[in-house]
Amino acid sequence: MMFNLKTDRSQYPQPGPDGKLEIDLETGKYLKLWQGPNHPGITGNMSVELTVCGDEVVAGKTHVGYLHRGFEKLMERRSFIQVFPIVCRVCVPEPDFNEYCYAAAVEELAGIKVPELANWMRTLILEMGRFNSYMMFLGGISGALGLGVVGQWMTYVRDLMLDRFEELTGARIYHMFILPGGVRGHLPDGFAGRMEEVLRTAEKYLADVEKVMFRNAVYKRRTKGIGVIDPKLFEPYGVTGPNARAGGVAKDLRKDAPYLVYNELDFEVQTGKDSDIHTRVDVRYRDIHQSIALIRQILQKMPKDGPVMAKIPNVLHWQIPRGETYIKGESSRGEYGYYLVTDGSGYPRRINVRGPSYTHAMALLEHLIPGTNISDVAQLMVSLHTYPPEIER
Amino acid sequence: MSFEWIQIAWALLTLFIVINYGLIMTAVIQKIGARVGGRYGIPVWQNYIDLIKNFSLRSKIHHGVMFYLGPVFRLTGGIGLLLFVPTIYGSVMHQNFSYSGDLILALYFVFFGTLGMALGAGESGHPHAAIGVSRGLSQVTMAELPLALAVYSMTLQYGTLNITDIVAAQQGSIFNWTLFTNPLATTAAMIAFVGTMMRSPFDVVLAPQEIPIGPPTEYHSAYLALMQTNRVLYPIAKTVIFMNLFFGGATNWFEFAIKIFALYMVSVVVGVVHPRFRVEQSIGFFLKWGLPVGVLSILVV
Amino acid sequence: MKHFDPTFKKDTEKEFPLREEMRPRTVETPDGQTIEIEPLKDYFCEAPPKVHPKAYSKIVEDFYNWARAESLWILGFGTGCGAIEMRPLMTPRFDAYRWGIQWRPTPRQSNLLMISGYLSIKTLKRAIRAYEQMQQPKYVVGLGSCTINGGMYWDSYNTIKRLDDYLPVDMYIAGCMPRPEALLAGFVALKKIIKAGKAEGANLYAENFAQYKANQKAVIKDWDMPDYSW
Amino acid sequence: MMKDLIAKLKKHYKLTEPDYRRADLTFVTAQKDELRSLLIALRDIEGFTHLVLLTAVDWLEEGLFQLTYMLNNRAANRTLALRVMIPRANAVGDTIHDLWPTAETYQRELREMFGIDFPGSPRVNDEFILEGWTDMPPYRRDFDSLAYSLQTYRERPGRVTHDPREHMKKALYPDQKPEAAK
Amino acid sequence: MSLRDVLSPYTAWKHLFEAPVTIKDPIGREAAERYRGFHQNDLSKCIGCGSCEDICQNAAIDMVPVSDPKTGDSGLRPMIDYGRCCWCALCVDVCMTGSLTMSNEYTWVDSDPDAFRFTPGVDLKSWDAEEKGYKRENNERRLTGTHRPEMGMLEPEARIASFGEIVHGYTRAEAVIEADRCVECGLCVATCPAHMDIPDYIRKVREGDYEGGLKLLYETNPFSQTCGRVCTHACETACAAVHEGDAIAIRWLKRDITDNVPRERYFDLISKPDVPETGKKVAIVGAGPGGLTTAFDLARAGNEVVVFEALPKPGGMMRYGIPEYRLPYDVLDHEISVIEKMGVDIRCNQRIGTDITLDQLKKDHDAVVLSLGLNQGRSTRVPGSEEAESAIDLLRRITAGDKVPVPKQVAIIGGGNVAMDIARSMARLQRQKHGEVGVTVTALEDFDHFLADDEEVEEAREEGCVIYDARGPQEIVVKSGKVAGLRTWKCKAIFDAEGRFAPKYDASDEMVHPAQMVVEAIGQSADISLLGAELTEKLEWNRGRIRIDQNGRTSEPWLWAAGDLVSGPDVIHAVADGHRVAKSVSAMLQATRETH
Repeated sequence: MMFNLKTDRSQYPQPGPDGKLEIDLETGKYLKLWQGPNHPGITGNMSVELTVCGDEVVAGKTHVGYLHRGFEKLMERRSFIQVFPIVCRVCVPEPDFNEYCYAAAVEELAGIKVPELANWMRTLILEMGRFNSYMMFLGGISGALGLGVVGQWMTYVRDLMLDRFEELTGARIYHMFILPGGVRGHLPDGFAGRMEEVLRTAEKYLADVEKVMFRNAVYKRRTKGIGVIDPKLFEPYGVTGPNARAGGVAKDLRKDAPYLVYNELDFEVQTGKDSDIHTRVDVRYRDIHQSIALIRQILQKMPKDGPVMAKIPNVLHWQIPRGETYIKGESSRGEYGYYLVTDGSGYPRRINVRGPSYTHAMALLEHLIPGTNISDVAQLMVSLHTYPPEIER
Repeated sequence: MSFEWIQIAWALLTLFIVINYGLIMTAVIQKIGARVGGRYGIPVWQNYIDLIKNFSLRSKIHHGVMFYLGPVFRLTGGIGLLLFVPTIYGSVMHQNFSYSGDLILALYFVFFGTLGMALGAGESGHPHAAIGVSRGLSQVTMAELPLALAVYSMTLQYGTLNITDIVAAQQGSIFNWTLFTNPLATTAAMIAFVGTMMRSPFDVVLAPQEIPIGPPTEYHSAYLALMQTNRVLYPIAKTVIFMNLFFGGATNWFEFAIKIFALYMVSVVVGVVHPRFRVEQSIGFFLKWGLPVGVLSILVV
Repeated sequence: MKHFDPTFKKDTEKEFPLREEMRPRTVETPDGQTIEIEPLKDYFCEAPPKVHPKAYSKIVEDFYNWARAESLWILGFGTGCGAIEMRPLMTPRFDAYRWGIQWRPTPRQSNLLMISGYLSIKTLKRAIRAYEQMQQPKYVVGLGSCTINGGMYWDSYNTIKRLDDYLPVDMYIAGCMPRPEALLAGFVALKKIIKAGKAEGANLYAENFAQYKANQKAVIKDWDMPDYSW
Repeated sequence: MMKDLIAKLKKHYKLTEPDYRRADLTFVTAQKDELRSLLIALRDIEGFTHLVLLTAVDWLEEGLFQLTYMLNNRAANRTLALRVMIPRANAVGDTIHDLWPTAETYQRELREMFGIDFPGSPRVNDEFILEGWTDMPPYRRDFDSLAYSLQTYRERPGRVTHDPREHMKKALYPDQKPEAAK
Repeated sequence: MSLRDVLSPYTAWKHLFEAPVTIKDPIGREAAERYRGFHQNDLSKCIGCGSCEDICQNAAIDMVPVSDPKTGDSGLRPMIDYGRCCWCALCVDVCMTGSLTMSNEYTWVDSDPDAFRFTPGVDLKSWDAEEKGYKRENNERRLTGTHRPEMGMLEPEARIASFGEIVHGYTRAEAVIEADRCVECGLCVATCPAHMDIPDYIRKVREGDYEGGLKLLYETNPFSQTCGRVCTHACETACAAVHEGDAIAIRWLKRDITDNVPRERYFDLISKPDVPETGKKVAIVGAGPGGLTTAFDLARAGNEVVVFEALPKPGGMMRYGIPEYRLPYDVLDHEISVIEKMGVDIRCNQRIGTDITLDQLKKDHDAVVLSLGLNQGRSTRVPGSEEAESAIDLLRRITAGDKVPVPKQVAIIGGGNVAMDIARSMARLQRQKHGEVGVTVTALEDFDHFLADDEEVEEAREEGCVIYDARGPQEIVVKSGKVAGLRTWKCKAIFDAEGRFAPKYDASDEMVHPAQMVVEAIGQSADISLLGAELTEKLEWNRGRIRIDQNGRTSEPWLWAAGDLVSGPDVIHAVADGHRVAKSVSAMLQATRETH
């Protein structure tokens, strides 16, 4: 494998031992350029402070905190059921993972066994969420490159899936459907049929995307060989999910540490080898097809009837004995996890959300940015698929 | 040709027609682009409302004289370009101020607007504007290179620098168009045309995803309205040159509308379905494809 | 819900002192001058904006208002979760462009600031800056519960509760988050009040500038921002 | 599998009795001064190469911060969480940014949100999430978010609620509660 | 770069010729059937328990008064602040009555930020009648328990064999499950005559803090052990949980506390408060729950209290009216011993008028409290009724250990709890004597309006008693000087149009219940002969009862009245009376002390 890493930074200032990079802007050679937070090219409300020399970026610093609401603090103030509505807000485009991880962590510490059907429903919702998240991603990366039309289509398809979400869960964005103890309801009548229509439409549009984006000469020029992450960096920088799979590391928690009903489903872990932007998009693109197949499988295989809620204690004064646990799952961006510590009271002692964006958009991005072209920063960020709200929570 | 005062009135009428045509046509083209995305897009009269809105804003701030002059220069570039090329061939009314050798003047106006813009935006003090300008200028300059070569090749072919004469030479049959008489030069010019129309894959200047909005970042209110006017006028004026030089010009307003629209659509057809190049990539593209074709066309002639 | 500790007092200056670089101090510039700097001071917009009167003639003003209403340019600045529902609006399903609504990437060219949900203190500062950079007349739409009375984050230490304390708001849209359809309904309602000449938030802001600034300064401690960008 | 590992580690390090939460998840408390060598041993010898997370838990009542270093062995699908207790007063941890560069971010967050210092960690004293924060680190247990919010941000006035029990008492039996008995 | 890569993107242009996928008119587009939109509240179902407010993590809900409180309805209704709401619908899920739901309406825009508050159902909105929207699945309340654990009790066969206590009481696990169901709304507190701190002591059960719970109980009720067994538990009718499932077993949980504290610990936990002696003396006539509660309170306030009881043992109707299988005597003895520990001097076999006069009491004490039970049975006055037994009298004799006649067949007139008590007591005696049960109960009311508790009726049936509803007694058939049976007619209506007691019968539907004994259990009255003619004359009366003010004070300033005499046959009412009177007496004593 050849990795074309632009690591020759000898002509630029070097960071000091404390990691601080002193750049003398007075020389006129360098220019500070801020991308964000009001910036359509980056993946949400965060900003990157770039130091550029001509078209070349010398250094980049990620600035986050624009979306900080102090979730981990707020959760400590809420009872176990009251945490449930706020967890989904941690990550806006793929909220269901928060619901699942939190619910599973509470269930584990409280010793609640979830009914079979609820697990299927949860898997279904997570896959629908993954589909949506990838749709956002495809729209984002094409938008970042100026190929607006793909963004239009993908948002449309995502919107169709949101309709299914709405029908199933009663809300478009924040579904609040996966309660500790199970899920809130059964599938509506005729859901599978309507879902099939959406999947067919999605496949139709994805075929167009294949033609317009992946077989596009300009697109290839813009993405191939750019933003390469050396697989050696995966472990030190905590790279997980599609970003790692694009570098040939076939790790997927759905396979490696199956949760919910993933071990009853057939799917393949998609990998690539070049670890550049193109491969990262491609891996996700192929993963969408896996998600579509998984949704079909789940709807086909899931039990037709049964309870969806386990018996839970009176939620108004629910106390959980002292303990700690960590629940993880493979979100569309990588390993997503909830670390829950309880102290025997009616409130969580501490909840820590481990989002993949946290490692991808901070240390890793700052490592990748120097040496890139100013035009490539946006798509590099998008290709890492980060959602700022889960960084700062 | 002699100059008559009435020509000024006729030229203003031309200007009026072209601006209105441009406002509606760009809206229609936006709608066409929206259709590809699967939606309806803006109403056709939206551009008028936007213009009125921008003129009606109550506050303006400015950053120095050049900041004022930027949009003015740019509009001047657009108007100048239009006024010094014959809009409708054979029409006394819409002949405008076409003199012998006006091709050089026209090419000068093409640059004039861009330059004015660059100066104005530089004055705004916004770092994004400055970077946008430097990146935009280098790319546009590169894109104009094949055009210059094509024009050179064509002047060699027709032996004149007068646009009216060039148009006259193409009358009679569709096969008299430069498109057919000098396809290489046309190709080179069209590459430049697509490159300068500010659309993907060569639209770095306005690329919001890379640098928020580029040079016009700071422009607002009436300044922006001026620039919007220019944004409908200038590409049409440029297209008029291309139409005159390579596609036989237009002998009436109907032909004008059709040809301009068709030519304009060329950049749209390409732009809608492509992401954008990086600056050095597009420069490389022009060097690799535009330049050889241009040179070849000269050699062939 | 846990009850709060009534003995809690904010500002524990003694135990956790302000960082050195945020304190006011005297520095020597390279060219030998000594200057006082106050990093927490807002140097950017100390000067109150001007009140801009309406057009002289009512007919002209009405005509202008019609144009302003029919050409709403939104600053593409997603301050919170609600921004995710803007995307469907820009895309085929809802296609807000049909209503003359467009997104601009720069505040100078925008007329409408959408506060899409909660505002953390850090974002509030940028939103205020963006608002002050916008040209008059300008409008603010508060989106979702968070802008009305704190919403979900009513007990957060880092988000404001009432948007109208800091910026003049013309329209609120309820929801958490509001659906695109509700947003469109909100735009239609906003258009109505613009056409009626009632959306004079910018002048309100100018008239009560001192009060708005005082409110802003009560929560934003650090006003330091790089010029022109964030 | 995890039991073997713990037994092996116990030969060289002082570890408390582990909590085998799940087959693939174990919590164990380590000594602060042994942490670094333990982490290196786990990373380089035992294959725990993936730093899942680094966070803190505030045990206010006991005057301790618990630092949780969660490591994952991807090949064996095992997660080991090391707990390290440090005193709350003068909270200082050992930086591990040279072992995992990504720890830099975690340590910046801990510095800002808990006030735990990691001397030597890059940019650890820079602002991370908060801007112009002048109060105590907000994730500390003695920081009361609601109280702070009430003291800082204005609420929309006019909200009054009634407790059903008190309301009924007021309406139905204003002062019949047997005060004398108390 | 292949030619295909250059050309393939242009295929996107085919969409130009397809119709746009845009929704033509999105404003007001209907949301999905389950969509969580704005709230709806069925005011007639809502009871204002405030569970929605408790669970709301946004503090979006305020309980605001919209009507007057009544039993089991606080009169409050949720007001929702859409400046807070996050549409999580936990309030709908937790709603105790299913009244709160959500419509699928979602559009609400306004330029006034204060407009986003409303009380669903009260402030009318366009979506009030909307059918679609979020409802709980199958209208199941899943966040809090709906059903109480079955109470363990003796099998009918076993319990009929003796007077041993029937109910086992909850196990710890059952008690926790039951206590866990409580949502702590406190609607019950107003309904309890003594206003016990029900949600608080239920929480103590949940937390396992029985001693704390006991202290809490004794703050409002010195007869907690008794009430934990035989209380009429009006609170349970007001319980929020009763609307969907079973009411919280408040009575059993109270009993759970008292059962789980060792008897000797009572004396440590309920110690006499450290107050100075007042030097005042109070006499109480009657050692029933009312009198003893008064005594308990006054003694704890530092007064010297003497209780005069005519019967040989204290307890009043608790001892002589309630059968042992419901309230074992040792429980009662223990209960009273706690009260005595406060320094109360109980003097039994002291009948006023015979052993000591009321004037004497008045002279020797600073205040006198009358707490007379309803110890005389009422008669139906139908032909032959002079041969009938009085239930209350019979029960007393059974309790006292007197020999009572136990015929093979007994007919009982009445449908209240006393009727059930005597029926079941006689059934036990019959079983002991004859080996089989032959009890017939005839009640005037039909089963829909039955006076006795459902469980009493149910248990009586299980024990072999036959119960007829809507039967009006016409004659006690006496043959050769001996009771032979009871003749009844079908009762068509009990009250006339004005609501007065005027039963109408259907003579065609006649039954004769064979019985060698007929017992009347149709109500009791007090024996007020001990007051003496002079005092009777002086006092003000109200329909046969002494008129008292709201503090329990009679028209004579030195005399108070409490218990069944003034508020009907019910332990908890008597306790409430006791507290009220004690407070009033205390206030008076305090006042006199200050003036002297």
